[in-house]
Amino acid sequence: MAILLDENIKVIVQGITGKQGTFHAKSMIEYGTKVVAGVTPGKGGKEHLGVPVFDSMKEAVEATQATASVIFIPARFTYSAALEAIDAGIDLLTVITEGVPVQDSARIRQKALDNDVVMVGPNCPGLISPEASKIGIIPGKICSKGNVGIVSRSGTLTYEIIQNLTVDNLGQSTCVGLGGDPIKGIGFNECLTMFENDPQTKQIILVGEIGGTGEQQAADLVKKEITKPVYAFIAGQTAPPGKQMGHAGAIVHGKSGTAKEKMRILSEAGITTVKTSSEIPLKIKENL
Amino acid sequence: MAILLDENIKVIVQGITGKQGTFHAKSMIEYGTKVVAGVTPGKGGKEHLGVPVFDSMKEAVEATQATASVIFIPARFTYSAALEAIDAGIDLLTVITEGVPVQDSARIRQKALDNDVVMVGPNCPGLISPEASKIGIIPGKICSKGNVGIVSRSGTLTYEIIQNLTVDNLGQSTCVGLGGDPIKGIGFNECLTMFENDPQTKQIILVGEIGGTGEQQAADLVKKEITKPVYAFIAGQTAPPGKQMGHAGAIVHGKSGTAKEKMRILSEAGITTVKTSSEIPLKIKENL
Amino acid sequence: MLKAHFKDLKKKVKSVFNSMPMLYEIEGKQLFKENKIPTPLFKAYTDSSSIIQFAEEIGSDVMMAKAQALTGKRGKAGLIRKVSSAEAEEYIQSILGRDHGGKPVEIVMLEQPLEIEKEYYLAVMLDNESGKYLIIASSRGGVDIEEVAENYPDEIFKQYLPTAVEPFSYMFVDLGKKLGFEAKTLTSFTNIMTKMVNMAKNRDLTLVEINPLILTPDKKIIAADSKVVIDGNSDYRQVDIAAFKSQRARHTDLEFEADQAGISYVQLDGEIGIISGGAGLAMATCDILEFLGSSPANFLDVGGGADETKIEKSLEILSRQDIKGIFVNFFAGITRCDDVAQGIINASKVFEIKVPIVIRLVGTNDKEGIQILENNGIKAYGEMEPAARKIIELVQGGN
Amino acid sequence: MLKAHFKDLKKKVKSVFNSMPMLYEIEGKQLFKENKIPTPLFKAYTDSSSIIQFAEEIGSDVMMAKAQALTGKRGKAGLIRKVSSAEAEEYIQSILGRDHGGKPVEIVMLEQPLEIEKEYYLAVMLDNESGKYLIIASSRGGVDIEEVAENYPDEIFKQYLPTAVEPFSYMFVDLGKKLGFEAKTLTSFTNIMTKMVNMAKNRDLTLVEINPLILTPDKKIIAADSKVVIDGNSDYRQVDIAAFKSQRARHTDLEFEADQAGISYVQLDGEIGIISGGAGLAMATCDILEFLGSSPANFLDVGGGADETKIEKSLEILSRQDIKGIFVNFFAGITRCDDVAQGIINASKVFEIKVPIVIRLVGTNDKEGIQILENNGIKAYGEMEPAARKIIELVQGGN
Repeated sequence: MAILLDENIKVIVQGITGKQGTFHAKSMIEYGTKVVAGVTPGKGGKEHLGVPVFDSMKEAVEATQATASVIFIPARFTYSAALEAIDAGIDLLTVITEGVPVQDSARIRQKALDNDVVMVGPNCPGLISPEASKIGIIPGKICSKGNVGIVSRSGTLTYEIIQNLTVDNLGQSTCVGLGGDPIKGIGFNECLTMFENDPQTKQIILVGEIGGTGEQQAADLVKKEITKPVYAFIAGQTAPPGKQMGHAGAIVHGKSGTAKEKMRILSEAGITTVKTSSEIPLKIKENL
Repeated sequence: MAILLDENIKVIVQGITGKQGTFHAKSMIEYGTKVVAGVTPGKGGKEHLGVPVFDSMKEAVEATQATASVIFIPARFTYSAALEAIDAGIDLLTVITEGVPVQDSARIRQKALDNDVVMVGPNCPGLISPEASKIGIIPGKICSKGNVGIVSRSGTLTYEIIQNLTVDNLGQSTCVGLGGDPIKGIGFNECLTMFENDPQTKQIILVGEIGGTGEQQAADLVKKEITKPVYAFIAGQTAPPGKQMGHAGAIVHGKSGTAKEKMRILSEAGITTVKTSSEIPLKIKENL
Repeated sequence: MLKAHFKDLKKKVKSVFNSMPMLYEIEGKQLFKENKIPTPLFKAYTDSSSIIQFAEEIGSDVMMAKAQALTGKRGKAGLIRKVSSAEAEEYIQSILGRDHGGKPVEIVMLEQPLEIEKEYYLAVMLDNESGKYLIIASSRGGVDIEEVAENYPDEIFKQYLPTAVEPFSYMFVDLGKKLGFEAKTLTSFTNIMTKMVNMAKNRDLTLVEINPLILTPDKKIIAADSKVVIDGNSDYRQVDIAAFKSQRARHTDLEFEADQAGISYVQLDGEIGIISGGAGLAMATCDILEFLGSSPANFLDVGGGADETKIEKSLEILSRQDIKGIFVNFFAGITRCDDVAQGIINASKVFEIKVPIVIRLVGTNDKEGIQILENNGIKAYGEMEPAARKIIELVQGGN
Repeated sequence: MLKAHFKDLKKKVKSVFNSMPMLYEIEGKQLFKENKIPTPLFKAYTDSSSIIQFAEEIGSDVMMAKAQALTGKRGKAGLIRKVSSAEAEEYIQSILGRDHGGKPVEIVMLEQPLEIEKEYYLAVMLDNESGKYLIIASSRGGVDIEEVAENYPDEIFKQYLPTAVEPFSYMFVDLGKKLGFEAKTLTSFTNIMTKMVNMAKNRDLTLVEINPLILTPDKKIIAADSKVVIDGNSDYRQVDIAAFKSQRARHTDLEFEADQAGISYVQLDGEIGIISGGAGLAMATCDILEFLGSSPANFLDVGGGADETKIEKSLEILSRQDIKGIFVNFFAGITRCDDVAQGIINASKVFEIKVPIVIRLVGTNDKEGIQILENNGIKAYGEMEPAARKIIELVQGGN
């Protein structure tokens, strides 16, 4: 089953004719993703990578009935591209782009919520259900199909963990890279709930970072509602104390932003926390 | 019964402590309208005209459960006041203010539609159900209770017609002044439908002006759905041809904006049209 | 449906009494420039040196000279011509001051001539019925668009856009394709559309019309004309637009003076001056004079909530018009009859009212108003028709 | 719930790696002024004549002199003082150049002293969890607000506002009343709130904090301090803000240089320089060095989709740092391993890499990347931990 995407999901690539769009659309197609269309305004009617290109998302969705789109568009145009995807009736919106103004992200997020669109990102690696489909830039060859669900705030770090799992014969159900930006689409909790309800997923790995409060909320949810074993790794354990978002940030977030504090809270919620990413497969195997 | 307002409607006056607000709130109270609160930011907690004043619509609505508000606020602050009233959960919003930027009116109108608020105005005299309640500035003493419903795009002209009716012992159920601005809240058709469904109303008078297409749409509705007798008067019959809203306006409205054309279309729909306002009572009496 | 309505459009009335004033072409294009909507290079003519400068600027000896006017048909009136820089001065001098639509030409615009591959029609208007922006476009531009609407209704495309929605290029792709744009011109078009809607929103424009919008042989899209209508109610927040020269030019001097005082005043050519409150009643006042065999010398609406000063000012304006009588007709709602009466009395103390005056006064505070008039020996009427008959009788005598 | 979280806030980590830079107080107040949020009169100190001028301007011989710094506790560090115009020059010279939070004081602001009736705390932040503006306010301002939050949680008021909503005064009446404002001060407060939210929206500010917001004895509300955090991702559309002096000051020279090249680089004090891609992996790279008994000399994230140039630039930056070894650690997604490899080779041709280097290269196009390295006699690791052990071994020798 996996979550969010399976082998049938039809995907449109926004910005398919750009350098990044071309490279990663190709990689998605090679992985087996049903990339049914690309969108680049002014390039409609052409073919690119064997896929029809449209001038607008509306046309692309009408022609292909795709339900997902992935954005490879420069940051300053991402807001418009995301709104276009939502207006076109997409169900799953993945924004790979880095450097999107946070206010834009906040507004995209709100519009996605208002329209029941699942938004992943921005500044994220996307998602993959091994041997079924990938949306985004997670290197397909490090993945293998299995029953570990991964949800992560980090991109490259997730690859690290996936690879370790694959090497140790622990395949994955779905890996979701949430993105590293302060304001983003879905978070840990949405994914934890989906993994809990996904028959394929037997264990869940949560990859966090310093800052924010997503991990703490995840701890709350795990304590109350998640029955499957959860493992967690937090990056930035040795990071020096840095600037905070003023006192307002402190009032809202308290001291909960450190890796140490996050790991403590996660442990208290019954989550197995590890110090280095390579420990994860070992811990999972211990518990099998 | 009447339409839109009866003796039980609770009304808040926005801008009650201003010159216009004071004068007309007093007149509304004297007429018997249940003016339960006034709103002037910064003057909350005081009393004015024997009515409690609040700092915000939210407070006023919470304290009084009023369902209607009327705005006597300078044009540049009307947009905010109207949004405040809608946010506070009012059902009937009457905007007396003249000179509201049309884009503001368009946005208020949209927000009213989105929230199922009946908006009357801007730049309108308001409404009155004689011997029950009045909201706005229609002089109460010229009205008498009866079974003629009036809906009008003109303010002062409506008074003319009401007075003629009253003098001729033709009382009114409700008189609605829609306002003279190009973009406004409810129009002829909403009122025609309400009058059609109102047992008290036996005849309907429609007062139009040159420009716009509201009268034509009313003609369509009357032809199809209104069974009660309708009388119409159009102001501006001798007005010289003037500027039009570019060719775009012509494309949208055609030549339908002249009084002559409007009267022709209304007549064709079975509506009794008259040349001067004083003819209306005569025509009604003829048909009784 | 479109077809049925396009017979006699030339004379269509859209209220002389509206507050939706038009800009000169050159002013509209200044707004286009501010909003990065491509226009030909242009410049206001000041003197012969401006012609030389402009020829250098555009790198061509040939330029368009366009008289600026608020009424149409400039081409047919010979007010637009392609001229060489040598001819320009003489031509411009010949059209400066020439009457067009009752106004002398005061401004001439110099403009870069364009090579044309195709002409389009494009308009963004704030639509009264829907309360939304309505975009109207056609690939049959450059001609009388109303005739196109009549003869080729399927080639007029419309799109609505709520005023609260932020416009983006993607919203106009469909429209652009219907017009036949593709590839690079498609994105140029959608960008222009986005800018036009943003301009309309930010500048409180109720109409932005471009006819023709030109596609050049090198595939550039350029606004070759501009018709921009502003919202007079927004003057307080569009101060620079409200100060454009066209805003003074659209009035006679008296009209302008009235406008500055917040009075809607339009000069007509009848015999009886009127003062009224409310556009509807003021129009009905004009109408009744006509129906009873006289004619209004003006339309005058003091607006809602007028005070004594506005009444005084109105009488003062009428006193400078050549009229045979004055008909004051109020059915006061937000205005107060005592203010009206006091204004009349005040005015009569400041200057002599030389023609007969009949006053009809009803509504808010009418008792107080009538009392004020009576104290000054003036009788007020309670009904409009008898009052109208009286003033006509006074003006026309026993005829 | 609030209470539980406020013990040890001083050292709270909010990622050194974020792109949410703070402004100097004086820069924040310039934005306030632009947005008509009342501030005391203020001026940047330039030389002794500016002191005299300012004293005249404020009509007082007494003024505040405030060192501008990006870290807090200026008061305790003696960097803010009320001085007479006679004392000002000497005091300012004594603090200019003084180290505060690792940076020398470069700018001093002169400010009009205020009479205080009451102090408030006010903040508008773009809240990460909700994606909305979060307004936080308290009538216990002017002190350590986090202690207030701990000791008087009921006196901290919060209000959320969606980013897409246009703010209006009426939305802040409730909040103003909770803070105890009434009558004229209530409308002043709601106006200030409206302006603050508009400023945050229009200027892409993620935090606007005023502590204290002052009520003067004559009932004026004035922002006596400013803490403004901007969104680095919006630099392209907030060009003037991005150019503020604080934006350079928050970096060391090397950090600034890296930032200009689009590289997230933070100087640390360990022995091994790192180059990585992705904040998470870069942090994990730092972490693993620590866990294995070494220490990172920096944090360096080339960002997503880095090309050869960025890799070259990263190596060039490290070459100017005092380090014992370099650990390049990539698990490429959007970045491509061949670009990384090529960047390393290019760099090694331009300047000598004098310390041991260990490269770990996996992910997109890793075969091509490894090939490029091998062609140049460099071996690449496939896993992080062995690679980390190797570089530590090379750096620390047999120890």
